[in-house]
Amino acid sequence: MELEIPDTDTDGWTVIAASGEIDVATAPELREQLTSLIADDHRQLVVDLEDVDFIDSTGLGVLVGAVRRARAADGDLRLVCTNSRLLKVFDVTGLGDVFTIATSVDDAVSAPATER
Amino acid sequence: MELEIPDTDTDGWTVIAASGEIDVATAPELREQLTSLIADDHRQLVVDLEDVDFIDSTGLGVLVGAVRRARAADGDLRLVCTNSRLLKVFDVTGLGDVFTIATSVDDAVSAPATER
Amino acid sequence: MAEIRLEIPPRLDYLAVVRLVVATAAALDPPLPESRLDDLRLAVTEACSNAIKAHRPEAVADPVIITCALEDDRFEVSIRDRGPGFDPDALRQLPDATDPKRLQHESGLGIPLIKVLTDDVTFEPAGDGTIVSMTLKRPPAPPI
Amino acid sequence: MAEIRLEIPPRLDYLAVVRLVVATAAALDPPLPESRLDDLRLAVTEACSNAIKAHRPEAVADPVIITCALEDDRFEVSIRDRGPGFDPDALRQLPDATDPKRLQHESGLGIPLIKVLTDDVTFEPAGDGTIVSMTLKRPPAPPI
Ligand SMILES: Nc1ncnc2c1ncn2[C@@H]1O[C@H](COP(=O)(O)OP(=O)(O)O)[C@@H](O)[C@H]1O
Ligand SMILES: Nc1ncnc2c1ncn2[C@@H]1O[C@H](COP(=O)(O)OP(=O)(O)O)[C@@H](O)[C@H]1O
Repeated sequence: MELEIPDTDTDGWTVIAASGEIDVATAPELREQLTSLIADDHRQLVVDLEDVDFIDSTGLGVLVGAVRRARAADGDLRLVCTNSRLLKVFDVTGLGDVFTIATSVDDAVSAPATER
Repeated sequence: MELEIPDTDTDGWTVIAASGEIDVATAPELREQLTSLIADDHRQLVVDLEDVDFIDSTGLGVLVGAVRRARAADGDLRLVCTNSRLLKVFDVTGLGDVFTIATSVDDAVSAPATER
Repeated sequence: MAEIRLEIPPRLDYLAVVRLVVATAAALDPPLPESRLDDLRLAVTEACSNAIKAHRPEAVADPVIITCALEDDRFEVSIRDRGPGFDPDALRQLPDATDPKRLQHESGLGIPLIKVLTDDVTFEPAGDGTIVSMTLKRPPAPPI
Repeated sequence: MAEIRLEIPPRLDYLAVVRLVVATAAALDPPLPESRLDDLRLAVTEACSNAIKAHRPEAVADPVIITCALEDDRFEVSIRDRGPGFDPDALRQLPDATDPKRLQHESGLGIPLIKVLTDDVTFEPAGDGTIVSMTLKRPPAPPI
Protein backbone atom coordinates (compact mmCIF):
# COMPACT_ATOMS: atom_id res chain seq x y z
CA MET A 1 0.00 0.00 0.00
CA GLU A 2 1.12 3.56 -0.78
CA LEU A 3 -0.42 6.78 0.52
CA GLU A 4 -0.25 10.15 -1.14
CA ILE A 5 -1.47 13.35 0.46
CA PRO A 6 -1.34 16.53 -1.64
CA ASP A 7 -0.09 19.65 0.14
CA THR A 8 -3.17 21.64 -0.70
CA ASP A 9 -6.75 20.89 0.25
CA THR A 10 -9.61 20.69 -2.25
CA ASP A 11 -12.34 23.12 -1.16
CA GLY A 12 -11.45 22.54 2.48
CA TRP A 13 -11.24 18.76 2.10
CA THR A 14 -7.97 16.88 2.60
CA VAL A 15 -7.55 14.11 0.04
CA ILE A 16 -5.64 10.93 0.88
CA ALA A 17 -4.98 8.83 -2.21
CA ALA A 18 -4.24 5.21 -1.34
CA SER A 19 -2.97 2.59 -3.78
CA GLY A 20 -2.17 -1.12 -3.73
CA GLU A 21 -3.46 -3.56 -1.11
CA ILE A 22 -4.89 -2.42 2.21
CA ASP A 23 -4.74 -5.42 4.50
CA VAL A 24 -4.00 -6.17 8.14
CA ALA A 25 -0.29 -5.80 7.41
CA THR A 26 -0.54 -2.37 5.76
CA ALA A 27 -3.69 -0.83 7.30
CA PRO A 28 -1.89 0.44 10.45
CA GLU A 29 -0.09 3.04 8.32
CA LEU A 30 -3.42 4.31 6.99
CA ARG A 31 -4.84 4.40 10.52
CA GLU A 32 -1.90 6.47 11.72
CA GLN A 33 -2.21 8.96 8.87
CA LEU A 34 -5.94 9.43 9.31
CA THR A 35 -5.70 9.71 13.08
CA SER A 36 -3.01 12.34 12.94
CA LEU A 37 -4.79 14.32 10.21
CA ILE A 38 -7.95 14.46 12.33
CA ALA A 39 -5.91 15.35 15.41
CA ASP A 40 -4.39 18.20 13.36
CA ASP A 41 -7.89 19.53 12.73
CA HIS A 42 -8.31 18.16 9.20
CA ARG A 43 -11.85 17.07 9.86
CA GLN A 44 -13.01 16.91 6.25
CA LEU A 45 -11.30 13.96 4.63
CA VAL A 46 -11.61 12.20 1.30
CA VAL A 47 -9.97 8.80 0.98
CA ASP A 48 -9.44 8.09 -2.70
CA LEU A 49 -9.56 4.31 -3.24
CA GLU A 50 -9.38 4.42 -7.06
CA ASP A 51 -5.94 2.78 -7.15
CA VAL A 52 -6.65 0.29 -4.38
CA ASP A 53 -7.24 -3.24 -5.61
CA PHE A 54 -7.76 -5.01 -2.32
CA ILE A 55 -9.15 -4.11 1.10
CA ASP A 56 -9.74 -6.46 4.02
CA SER A 57 -11.74 -6.12 7.24
CA THR A 58 -8.87 -4.40 9.03
CA GLY A 59 -8.74 -1.75 6.30
CA LEU A 60 -12.52 -1.31 6.58
CA GLY A 61 -12.20 -1.01 10.36
CA VAL A 62 -9.65 1.77 9.94
CA LEU A 63 -12.10 3.71 7.75
CA VAL A 64 -14.93 3.14 10.26
CA GLY A 65 -12.80 4.43 13.15
CA ALA A 66 -11.74 7.48 11.15
CA VAL A 67 -15.24 8.41 9.99
CA ARG A 68 -16.42 8.19 13.59
CA ARG A 69 -13.70 10.54 14.78
CA ALA A 70 -14.21 12.92 11.86
CA ARG A 71 -17.96 13.14 12.45
CA ALA A 72 -17.48 13.53 16.19
CA ALA A 73 -15.46 16.65 15.27
CA ASP A 74 -18.27 17.85 12.97
CA GLY A 75 -16.40 16.74 9.90
CA ASP A 76 -16.78 13.72 7.63
CA LEU A 77 -14.75 11.09 5.82
CA ARG A 78 -15.91 10.36 2.29
CA LEU A 79 -14.68 7.76 -0.15
CA VAL A 80 -13.92 7.76 -3.86
CA CYS A 81 -14.42 4.32 -5.34
CA THR A 82 -15.69 2.93 -8.64
CA ASN A 83 -13.94 -0.47 -8.50
CA SER A 84 -16.69 -3.10 -8.45
CA ARG A 85 -14.45 -5.42 -6.47
CA LEU A 86 -14.26 -2.96 -3.58
CA LEU A 87 -17.83 -1.75 -3.93
CA LYS A 88 -18.99 -5.31 -3.41
CA VAL A 89 -17.14 -5.43 -0.09
CA PHE A 90 -18.77 -2.18 1.08
CA ASP A 91 -22.08 -3.59 -0.08
CA VAL A 92 -21.96 -6.98 1.66
CA THR A 93 -20.73 -5.47 4.92
CA GLY A 94 -23.43 -2.78 4.93
CA LEU A 95 -20.68 -0.14 5.11
CA GLY A 96 -21.90 1.29 1.81
CA ASP A 97 -24.67 2.82 3.95
CA VAL A 98 -22.23 4.30 6.44
CA PHE A 99 -20.01 6.18 3.98
CA THR A 100 -20.65 8.67 1.23
CA ILE A 101 -19.06 6.90 -1.72
CA ALA A 102 -18.48 9.10 -4.77
CA THR A 103 -17.12 8.42 -8.24
CA SER A 104 -14.54 11.25 -8.15
CA VAL A 105 -12.84 13.55 -5.68
CA ASP A 106 -14.88 16.48 -7.04
CA ASP A 107 -18.12 14.62 -6.50
CA ALA A 108 -16.99 13.59 -3.03
CA VAL A 109 -16.32 17.16 -1.86
CA SER A 110 -19.49 18.53 -3.42
CA ALA A 111 -21.79 15.79 -2.12
CA PRO A 112 -24.55 17.12 0.15
CA ALA A 113 -23.91 16.73 3.87
CA THR A 114 -26.00 13.76 4.96
CA GLU A 115 -28.04 13.61 8.11
CA ARG A 116 -26.63 10.81 10.28
CA MET B 1 1.17 -18.02 -23.38
CA GLU B 2 -0.71 -16.66 -26.39
CA LEU B 3 0.36 -16.84 -30.03
CA GLU B 4 -0.71 -14.49 -32.78
CA ILE B 5 0.09 -15.03 -36.44
CA PRO B 6 -1.00 -12.32 -38.88
CA ASP B 7 -2.56 -13.53 -42.14
CA THR B 8 -0.08 -11.66 -44.29
CA ASP B 9 3.67 -12.05 -44.34
CA THR B 10 6.10 -9.13 -43.94
CA ASP B 11 8.43 -9.07 -46.95
CA GLY B 12 8.26 -12.84 -47.24
CA TRP B 13 8.72 -13.40 -43.49
CA THR B 14 6.02 -14.97 -41.34
CA VAL B 15 5.76 -13.25 -37.96
CA ILE B 16 4.68 -15.18 -34.87
CA ALA B 17 3.96 -12.87 -31.95
CA ALA B 18 4.08 -14.67 -28.62
CA SER B 19 2.99 -13.22 -25.30
CA GLY B 20 2.95 -14.28 -21.66
CA GLU B 21 5.06 -17.09 -20.23
CA ILE B 22 6.75 -19.71 -22.40
CA ASP B 23 7.54 -22.62 -20.14
CA VAL B 24 7.52 -26.40 -20.28
CA ALA B 25 3.74 -26.36 -19.89
CA THR B 26 3.06 -23.94 -22.75
CA ALA B 27 6.05 -24.42 -25.09
CA PRO B 28 4.56 -27.47 -26.87
CA GLU B 29 1.97 -25.20 -28.51
CA LEU B 30 4.75 -22.98 -29.85
CA ARG B 31 6.65 -26.04 -31.09
CA GLU B 32 3.58 -27.29 -32.95
CA GLN B 33 2.96 -23.93 -34.61
CA LEU B 34 6.55 -23.49 -35.73
CA THR B 35 6.85 -27.07 -36.95
CA SER B 36 3.69 -26.86 -39.03
CA LEU B 37 4.62 -23.44 -40.46
CA ILE B 38 7.98 -24.79 -41.63
CA ALA B 39 6.31 -27.93 -42.98
CA ASP B 40 3.96 -25.62 -44.94
CA ASP B 41 7.00 -24.00 -46.54
CA HIS B 42 7.11 -20.89 -44.35
CA ARG B 43 10.86 -21.08 -44.04
CA GLN B 44 11.45 -17.45 -43.10
CA LEU B 45 10.13 -16.92 -39.61
CA VAL B 46 10.27 -14.10 -37.10
CA VAL B 47 9.29 -14.92 -33.52
CA ASP B 48 8.34 -11.69 -31.78
CA LEU B 49 9.11 -12.03 -28.07
CA GLU B 50 8.32 -8.41 -27.13
CA ASP B 51 5.30 -9.38 -25.04
CA VAL B 52 6.90 -12.45 -23.50
CA ASP B 53 7.97 -11.99 -19.91
CA PHE B 54 9.35 -15.44 -19.17
CA ILE B 55 11.03 -18.20 -21.14
CA ASP B 56 12.50 -21.42 -19.76
CA SER B 57 14.88 -24.02 -21.22
CA THR B 58 12.04 -25.88 -22.91
CA GLY B 59 10.99 -22.70 -24.70
CA LEU B 60 14.58 -22.09 -25.75
CA GLY B 61 14.80 -25.69 -26.99
CA VAL B 62 11.73 -25.14 -29.16
CA LEU B 63 13.38 -22.12 -30.79
CA VAL B 64 16.61 -24.09 -31.33
CA GLY B 65 14.75 -26.95 -33.02
CA ALA B 66 12.82 -24.55 -35.23
CA VAL B 67 15.85 -22.52 -36.32
CA ARG B 68 17.59 -25.79 -37.25
CA ARG B 69 14.69 -26.92 -39.41
CA ALA B 70 14.26 -23.46 -40.97
CA ARG B 71 17.95 -23.23 -41.88
CA ALA B 72 17.99 -26.81 -43.20
CA ALA B 73 15.28 -25.60 -45.61
CA ASP B 74 17.42 -22.57 -46.56
CA GLY B 75 15.35 -20.26 -44.41
CA ASP B 76 15.94 -18.74 -41.00
CA LEU B 77 14.22 -18.04 -37.71
CA ARG B 78 14.93 -14.62 -36.25
CA LEU B 79 13.87 -13.14 -32.94
CA VAL B 80 12.56 -9.76 -31.85
CA CYS B 81 13.49 -9.06 -28.25
CA THR B 82 14.49 -5.99 -26.24
CA ASN B 83 13.48 -7.28 -22.77
CA SER B 84 16.68 -7.40 -20.70
CA ARG B 85 15.25 -10.26 -18.67
CA LEU B 86 15.03 -12.47 -21.76
CA LEU B 87 18.20 -11.15 -23.37
CA LYS B 88 20.10 -12.26 -20.28
CA VAL B 89 18.84 -15.81 -20.76
CA PHE B 90 19.97 -15.83 -24.41
CA ASP B 91 23.26 -14.42 -23.26
CA VAL B 92 24.08 -16.88 -20.47
CA THR B 93 23.09 -19.88 -22.58
CA GLY B 94 25.18 -18.72 -25.56
CA LEU B 95 22.03 -18.83 -27.71
CA GLY B 96 22.44 -15.11 -28.39
CA ASP B 97 25.17 -16.23 -30.82
CA VAL B 98 22.88 -18.74 -32.53
CA PHE B 99 20.00 -16.40 -33.34
CA THR B 100 19.70 -13.06 -35.08
CA ILE B 101 18.04 -10.98 -32.36
CA ALA B 102 16.57 -7.69 -33.57
CA THR B 103 14.85 -4.81 -31.81
CA SER B 104 11.82 -4.73 -34.11
CA VAL B 105 10.09 -6.90 -36.70
CA ASP B 106 11.27 -4.51 -39.43
CA ASP B 107 14.86 -4.82 -38.29
CA ALA B 108 14.51 -8.58 -38.07
CA VAL B 109 13.32 -9.00 -41.67
CA SER B 110 15.88 -6.55 -43.05
CA ALA B 111 18.86 -7.97 -41.13
CA PRO B 112 21.61 -9.27 -43.42
CA ALA B 113 21.66 -13.03 -43.95
CA THR B 114 24.43 -14.30 -41.71
CA GLU B 115 26.94 -16.95 -42.69
CA ARG B 116 26.45 -19.94 -40.39
CA MET C 1 -8.29 -34.35 -7.27
CA ALA C 2 -5.18 -32.24 -6.83
CA GLU C 3 -3.97 -30.72 -3.59
CA ILE C 4 -1.67 -27.79 -2.91
CA ARG C 5 -0.30 -27.27 0.56
CA LEU C 6 1.41 -24.12 1.79
CA GLU C 7 3.04 -23.57 5.16
CA ILE C 8 3.93 -20.08 6.29
CA PRO C 9 5.36 -18.55 9.44
CA PRO C 10 2.62 -16.96 11.57
CA ARG C 11 3.47 -13.44 10.34
CA LEU C 12 1.06 -10.97 8.79
CA ASP C 13 3.47 -9.94 6.04
CA TYR C 14 3.02 -13.42 4.54
CA LEU C 15 -0.66 -12.84 3.79
CA ALA C 16 0.10 -11.47 0.33
CA VAL C 17 1.85 -14.77 -0.51
CA VAL C 18 -1.16 -16.75 0.66
CA ARG C 19 -3.57 -14.65 -1.43
CA LEU C 20 -1.42 -15.17 -4.49
CA VAL C 21 -1.07 -18.91 -4.07
CA VAL C 22 -4.70 -19.58 -3.35
CA ALA C 23 -5.98 -17.36 -6.17
CA THR C 24 -3.49 -18.83 -8.63
CA ALA C 25 -4.48 -22.36 -7.65
CA ALA C 26 -8.16 -21.51 -8.03
CA ALA C 27 -7.52 -20.01 -11.47
CA LEU C 28 -6.18 -23.33 -12.74
CA ASP C 29 -8.41 -25.33 -15.00
CA PRO C 30 -11.40 -25.29 -14.53
CA PRO C 31 -10.97 -21.74 -13.23
CA LEU C 32 -13.22 -20.00 -10.74
CA PRO C 33 -14.77 -16.90 -12.34
CA GLU C 34 -12.87 -13.64 -11.67
CA SER C 35 -15.44 -12.31 -9.19
CA ARG C 36 -15.28 -15.52 -7.17
CA LEU C 37 -11.49 -15.24 -7.12
CA ASP C 38 -11.99 -11.87 -5.43
CA ASP C 39 -14.30 -13.47 -2.88
CA LEU C 40 -11.72 -16.19 -2.28
CA ARG C 41 -8.81 -13.75 -1.87
CA LEU C 42 -10.70 -11.82 0.78
CA ALA C 43 -12.12 -14.83 2.63
CA VAL C 44 -8.69 -16.46 2.76
CA THR C 45 -7.08 -13.23 3.96
CA GLU C 46 -9.60 -12.98 6.80
CA ALA C 47 -9.26 -16.61 7.89
CA CYS C 48 -5.49 -16.52 7.61
CA SER C 49 -5.07 -13.28 9.48
CA ASN C 50 -7.20 -14.69 12.31
CA ALA C 51 -5.01 -17.81 12.28
CA ILE C 52 -1.81 -15.77 12.43
CA LYS C 53 -3.15 -13.57 15.22
CA ALA C 54 -4.25 -16.69 17.12
CA HIS C 55 -0.64 -17.89 17.17
CA ARG C 56 0.51 -14.73 18.85
CA PRO C 57 -0.54 -14.95 22.47
CA GLU C 58 1.37 -18.18 22.90
CA ALA C 59 4.14 -17.04 20.56
CA VAL C 60 3.77 -20.29 18.72
CA ALA C 61 6.46 -20.67 16.07
CA ASP C 62 4.62 -23.49 14.29
CA PRO C 63 3.54 -22.70 10.73
CA VAL C 64 0.03 -21.84 9.62
CA ILE C 65 -0.93 -24.52 7.09
CA ILE C 66 -3.05 -23.72 4.07
CA THR C 67 -4.39 -26.62 2.01
CA CYS C 68 -6.21 -26.21 -1.30
CA ALA C 69 -8.18 -29.09 -2.75
CA LEU C 70 -9.00 -28.65 -6.42
CA GLU C 71 -12.11 -30.63 -7.18
CA ASP C 72 -13.94 -30.55 -10.50
CA ASP C 73 -17.05 -29.02 -9.01
CA ARG C 74 -15.56 -26.95 -6.17
CA PHE C 75 -12.49 -25.35 -4.70
CA GLU C 76 -11.80 -26.03 -1.04
CA VAL C 77 -9.27 -24.25 1.12
CA SER C 78 -8.56 -24.98 4.75
CA ILE C 79 -6.45 -23.01 7.18
CA ARG C 80 -5.01 -24.68 10.21
CA ASP C 81 -3.56 -22.79 13.14
CA ARG C 82 -2.10 -23.73 16.51
CA GLY C 83 -3.91 -21.04 18.43
CA PRO C 84 -6.08 -21.31 21.55
CA GLY C 85 -9.29 -22.04 19.61
CA PHE C 86 -12.60 -20.16 19.88
CA ASP C 87 -16.33 -20.58 19.65
CA PRO C 88 -17.59 -19.00 16.41
CA ASP C 89 -21.20 -19.15 17.63
CA ALA C 90 -20.39 -17.03 20.68
CA LEU C 91 -19.20 -14.01 18.68
CA ARG C 92 -21.13 -10.77 19.24
CA GLN C 93 -23.18 -9.54 16.31
CA LEU C 94 -22.31 -6.18 14.83
CA PRO C 95 -25.01 -3.48 15.00
CA ASP C 96 -26.84 -2.74 11.76
CA ALA C 97 -25.16 -0.28 9.39
CA THR C 98 -27.99 2.25 9.99
CA ASP C 99 -27.48 2.09 13.76
CA PRO C 100 -25.18 4.94 14.93
CA LYS C 101 -23.56 2.44 17.32
CA ARG C 102 -22.17 0.61 14.27
CA LEU C 103 -19.32 3.13 14.15
CA GLN C 104 -18.11 2.01 17.59
CA HIS C 105 -16.94 -1.27 16.05
CA GLU C 106 -13.70 -1.25 14.12
CA SER C 107 -13.27 -5.02 14.21
CA GLY C 108 -15.38 -8.15 14.04
CA LEU C 109 -16.03 -8.09 10.29
CA GLY C 110 -13.76 -11.02 9.36
CA ILE C 111 -15.97 -14.00 10.07
CA PRO C 112 -19.17 -12.33 8.79
CA LEU C 113 -17.28 -11.61 5.56
CA ILE C 114 -16.06 -15.20 5.26
CA LYS C 115 -19.65 -16.38 5.66
CA VAL C 116 -21.06 -14.21 2.88
CA LEU C 117 -18.14 -14.68 0.47
CA THR C 118 -17.95 -18.48 0.53
CA ASP C 119 -20.51 -21.14 -0.32
CA ASP C 120 -19.70 -23.03 2.85
CA VAL C 121 -17.47 -22.59 5.88
CA THR C 122 -16.81 -24.77 8.91
CA PHE C 123 -14.78 -24.05 12.04
CA GLU C 124 -13.37 -27.19 13.62
CA PRO C 125 -11.36 -27.35 16.81
CA ALA C 126 -8.27 -29.40 15.97
CA GLY C 127 -6.82 -30.50 19.29
CA ASP C 128 -4.19 -27.81 19.53
CA GLY C 129 -5.78 -25.23 17.24
CA THR C 130 -8.49 -24.55 14.70
CA ILE C 131 -9.17 -25.64 11.13
CA VAL C 132 -11.28 -23.23 9.08
CA SER C 133 -12.49 -24.90 5.88
CA MET C 134 -14.07 -22.86 3.11
CA THR C 135 -15.72 -24.06 -0.10
CA LEU C 136 -16.40 -22.15 -3.30
CA LYS C 137 -18.41 -24.02 -5.92
CA ARG C 138 -17.25 -23.96 -9.50
CA PRO C 139 -19.90 -23.06 -12.04
CA PRO C 140 -21.18 -26.16 -13.87
CA ALA C 141 -19.40 -26.81 -17.17
CA PRO C 142 -21.47 -25.56 -20.11
CA PRO C 143 -23.44 -28.36 -21.80
CA ILE C 144 -21.71 -29.81 -24.88
CA MET D 1 14.80 -17.47 10.00
CA ALA D 2 11.43 -17.99 8.35
CA GLU D 3 10.43 -20.94 6.22
CA ILE D 4 7.74 -21.34 3.57
CA ARG D 5 6.83 -24.80 2.36
CA LEU D 6 4.76 -25.58 -0.71
CA GLU D 7 3.58 -28.98 -1.88
CA ILE D 8 2.21 -29.40 -5.38
CA PRO D 9 0.97 -32.31 -7.46
CA PRO D 10 3.63 -33.46 -9.94
CA ARG D 11 1.99 -31.63 -12.84
CA LEU D 12 3.63 -29.11 -15.14
CA ASP D 13 0.69 -26.71 -15.05
CA TYR D 14 1.56 -26.00 -11.41
CA LEU D 15 4.91 -24.46 -12.29
CA ALA D 16 3.38 -20.99 -12.59
CA VAL D 17 2.19 -21.28 -8.96
CA VAL D 18 5.66 -22.28 -7.83
CA ARG D 19 7.28 -19.35 -9.61
CA LEU D 20 4.84 -16.96 -7.99
CA VAL D 21 5.27 -18.29 -4.50
CA VAL D 22 9.03 -18.43 -4.57
CA ALA D 23 9.43 -14.99 -6.14
CA THR D 24 6.91 -13.46 -3.73
CA ALA D 25 8.69 -15.03 -0.76
CA ALA D 26 12.05 -13.76 -2.01
CA ALA D 27 10.63 -10.26 -2.45
CA LEU D 28 9.76 -10.08 1.25
CA ASP D 29 11.98 -7.98 3.43
CA PRO D 30 14.92 -7.82 2.83
CA PRO D 31 14.03 -8.31 -0.84
CA LEU D 32 16.26 -9.82 -3.48
CA PRO D 33 16.92 -7.28 -6.23
CA GLU D 34 14.57 -7.55 -9.24
CA SER D 35 17.17 -9.10 -11.54
CA ARG D 36 17.93 -11.81 -9.00
CA LEU D 37 14.20 -12.52 -8.71
CA ASP D 38 14.29 -13.24 -12.45
CA ASP D 39 17.23 -15.60 -11.94
CA LEU D 40 15.35 -17.30 -9.14
CA ARG D 41 12.12 -17.69 -11.12
CA LEU D 42 13.98 -19.40 -13.95
CA ALA D 43 16.22 -21.58 -11.78
CA VAL D 44 13.22 -22.76 -9.75
CA THR D 45 11.23 -23.47 -12.90
CA GLU D 46 14.05 -25.61 -14.27
CA ALA D 47 14.57 -27.57 -11.04
CA CYS D 48 10.87 -28.03 -10.50
CA SER D 49 10.13 -29.14 -14.03
CA ASN D 50 12.90 -31.74 -13.72
CA ALA D 51 11.37 -32.86 -10.43
CA ILE D 52 7.90 -33.16 -11.93
CA LYS D 53 9.21 -35.04 -14.97
CA ALA D 54 11.15 -37.38 -12.66
CA HIS D 55 7.85 -38.45 -11.06
CA ARG D 56 6.44 -39.42 -14.41
CA PRO D 57 8.07 -42.68 -15.51
CA GLU D 58 6.83 -44.38 -12.39
CA ALA D 59 3.66 -42.30 -12.24
CA VAL D 60 4.43 -41.24 -8.69
CA ALA D 61 1.51 -39.22 -7.31
CA ASP D 62 3.40 -37.94 -4.27
CA PRO D 63 3.77 -34.18 -4.14
CA VAL D 64 6.84 -32.26 -5.15
CA ILE D 65 7.90 -30.28 -2.08
CA ILE D 66 9.36 -26.79 -2.36
CA THR D 67 10.90 -25.25 0.75
CA CYS D 68 12.08 -21.64 0.97
CA ALA D 69 14.33 -20.55 3.81
CA LEU D 70 14.48 -16.80 4.25
CA GLU D 71 17.78 -15.94 5.88
CA ASP D 72 19.03 -12.40 6.39
CA ASP D 73 21.99 -12.86 4.10
CA ARG D 74 20.59 -15.37 1.59
CA PHE D 75 17.49 -16.99 0.13
CA GLU D 76 17.50 -20.77 -0.08
CA VAL D 77 15.05 -22.90 -1.97
CA SER D 78 15.05 -26.66 -2.15
CA ILE D 79 12.97 -28.93 -4.35
CA ARG D 80 12.37 -32.49 -3.33
CA ASP D 81 11.05 -35.14 -5.68
CA ARG D 82 10.32 -38.87 -5.44
CA GLY D 83 11.85 -39.70 -8.80
CA PRO D 84 14.49 -42.28 -9.70
CA GLY D 85 17.43 -39.96 -8.96
CA PHE D 86 20.32 -39.15 -11.30
CA ASP D 87 24.00 -38.30 -11.39
CA PRO D 88 24.41 -34.60 -12.22
CA ASP D 89 28.13 -35.10 -12.93
CA ALA D 90 27.40 -37.65 -15.64
CA LEU D 91 25.36 -35.27 -17.82
CA ARG D 92 26.73 -34.66 -21.31
CA GLN D 93 28.02 -31.17 -22.04
CA LEU D 94 26.29 -29.17 -24.74
CA PRO D 95 28.41 -28.15 -27.77
CA ASP D 96 29.54 -24.55 -27.87
CA ALA D 97 27.06 -22.04 -29.38
CA THR D 98 29.41 -21.45 -32.34
CA ASP D 99 29.54 -25.19 -33.12
CA PRO D 100 26.93 -26.09 -35.80
CA LYS D 101 26.23 -29.27 -33.80
CA ARG D 102 24.74 -27.07 -31.05
CA LEU D 103 21.47 -26.94 -32.99
CA GLN D 104 21.06 -30.71 -32.65
CA HIS D 105 20.31 -30.24 -28.95
CA GLU D 106 16.87 -29.05 -27.98
CA SER D 107 17.21 -30.09 -24.34
CA GLY D 108 19.84 -30.25 -21.63
CA LEU D 109 19.88 -26.53 -20.79
CA GLY D 110 18.12 -26.79 -17.42
CA ILE D 111 20.93 -27.73 -15.09
CA PRO D 112 23.51 -25.49 -16.82
CA LEU D 113 21.04 -22.60 -16.37
CA ILE D 114 20.51 -23.41 -12.69
CA LYS D 115 24.29 -23.37 -12.21
CA VAL D 116 24.80 -19.93 -13.74
CA LEU D 117 21.69 -18.33 -12.24
CA THR D 118 22.25 -19.29 -8.60
CA ASP D 119 25.12 -18.61 -6.22
CA ASP D 120 25.19 -22.23 -5.14
CA VAL D 121 23.39 -25.45 -6.02
CA THR D 122 23.63 -28.97 -4.64
CA PHE D 123 22.00 -32.20 -5.85
CA GLU D 124 21.47 -34.71 -3.06
CA PRO D 125 20.05 -38.19 -3.46
CA ALA D 126 17.31 -38.47 -0.83
CA GLY D 127 16.60 -42.17 -0.42
CA ASP D 128 13.59 -42.26 -2.68
CA GLY D 129 14.28 -39.18 -4.79
CA THR D 130 16.40 -36.07 -5.15
CA ILE D 131 16.74 -32.79 -3.28
CA VAL D 132 18.00 -29.87 -5.35
CA SER D 133 19.02 -26.96 -3.10
CA MET D 134 19.74 -23.53 -4.52
CA THR D 135 21.07 -20.44 -2.78
CA LEU D 136 20.87 -16.81 -3.86
CA LYS D 137 22.79 -14.36 -1.69
CA ARG D 138 21.12 -11.17 -0.63
CA PRO D 139 23.13 -8.02 -1.21
CA PRO D 140 24.66 -6.75 2.05
CA ALA D 141 22.54 -4.10 3.79
CA PRO D 142 23.83 -0.59 3.08
CA PRO D 143 25.94 0.80 5.94
CA ILE D 144 24.01 3.06 8.32
N1 LIG E 1 -8.51 -19.10 14.15
C1 LIG E 1 -8.90 -18.48 15.28
N2 LIG E 1 -8.38 -18.87 16.47
C2 LIG E 1 -8.77 -18.26 17.61
N3 LIG E 1 -9.66 -17.25 17.66
C3 LIG E 1 -10.21 -16.82 16.51
C4 LIG E 1 -9.87 -17.41 15.26
N4 LIG E 1 -10.59 -16.79 14.29
C5 LIG E 1 -11.33 -15.86 14.91
N5 LIG E 1 -11.12 -15.87 16.26
C6 LIG E 1 -11.78 -15.02 17.27
O1 LIG E 1 -12.96 -14.49 16.71
C7 LIG E 1 -12.97 -13.06 16.79
C8 LIG E 1 -13.72 -12.46 15.61
O2 LIG E 1 -13.00 -12.67 14.41
P1 LIG E 1 -13.33 -11.78 13.14
O3 LIG E 1 -14.78 -11.86 12.85
O4 LIG E 1 -12.42 -12.21 12.06
O5 LIG E 1 -13.02 -10.30 13.57
P2 LIG E 1 -11.67 -9.63 14.11
O6 LIG E 1 -10.55 -10.50 13.66
O7 LIG E 1 -11.68 -8.29 13.46
O8 LIG E 1 -11.82 -9.57 15.60
C9 LIG E 1 -11.50 -12.68 16.83
O9 LIG E 1 -11.32 -11.44 17.46
C10 LIG E 1 -10.91 -13.83 17.64
O10 LIG E 1 -11.07 -13.61 19.00
N1 LIG F 1 15.28 -34.25 -10.18
C1 LIG F 1 15.71 -35.11 -11.13
N2 LIG F 1 15.49 -36.45 -11.01
C2 LIG F 1 15.91 -37.32 -11.96
N3 LIG F 1 16.61 -36.96 -13.07
C3 LIG F 1 16.88 -35.64 -13.24
C4 LIG F 1 16.45 -34.66 -12.31
N4 LIG F 1 16.89 -33.45 -12.75
C5 LIG F 1 17.53 -33.68 -13.91
N5 LIG F 1 17.54 -34.99 -14.22
C6 LIG F 1 18.16 -35.62 -15.40
O1 LIG F 1 19.12 -34.74 -15.91
C7 LIG F 1 18.86 -34.48 -17.29
C8 LIG F 1 19.30 -33.09 -17.68
O2 LIG F 1 18.46 -32.13 -17.06
P1 LIG F 1 18.41 -30.64 -17.61
O3 LIG F 1 19.79 -30.09 -17.68
O4 LIG F 1 17.43 -29.88 -16.78
O5 LIG F 1 17.89 -30.76 -19.09
P2 LIG F 1 16.54 -31.39 -19.68
O6 LIG F 1 15.53 -31.40 -18.55
O7 LIG F 1 16.18 -30.48 -20.78
O8 LIG F 1 16.91 -32.77 -20.15
C9 LIG F 1 17.37 -34.72 -17.46
O9 LIG F 1 17.04 -35.07 -18.77
C10 LIG F 1 17.14 -35.87 -16.49
O10 LIG F 1 17.47 -37.10 -17.09
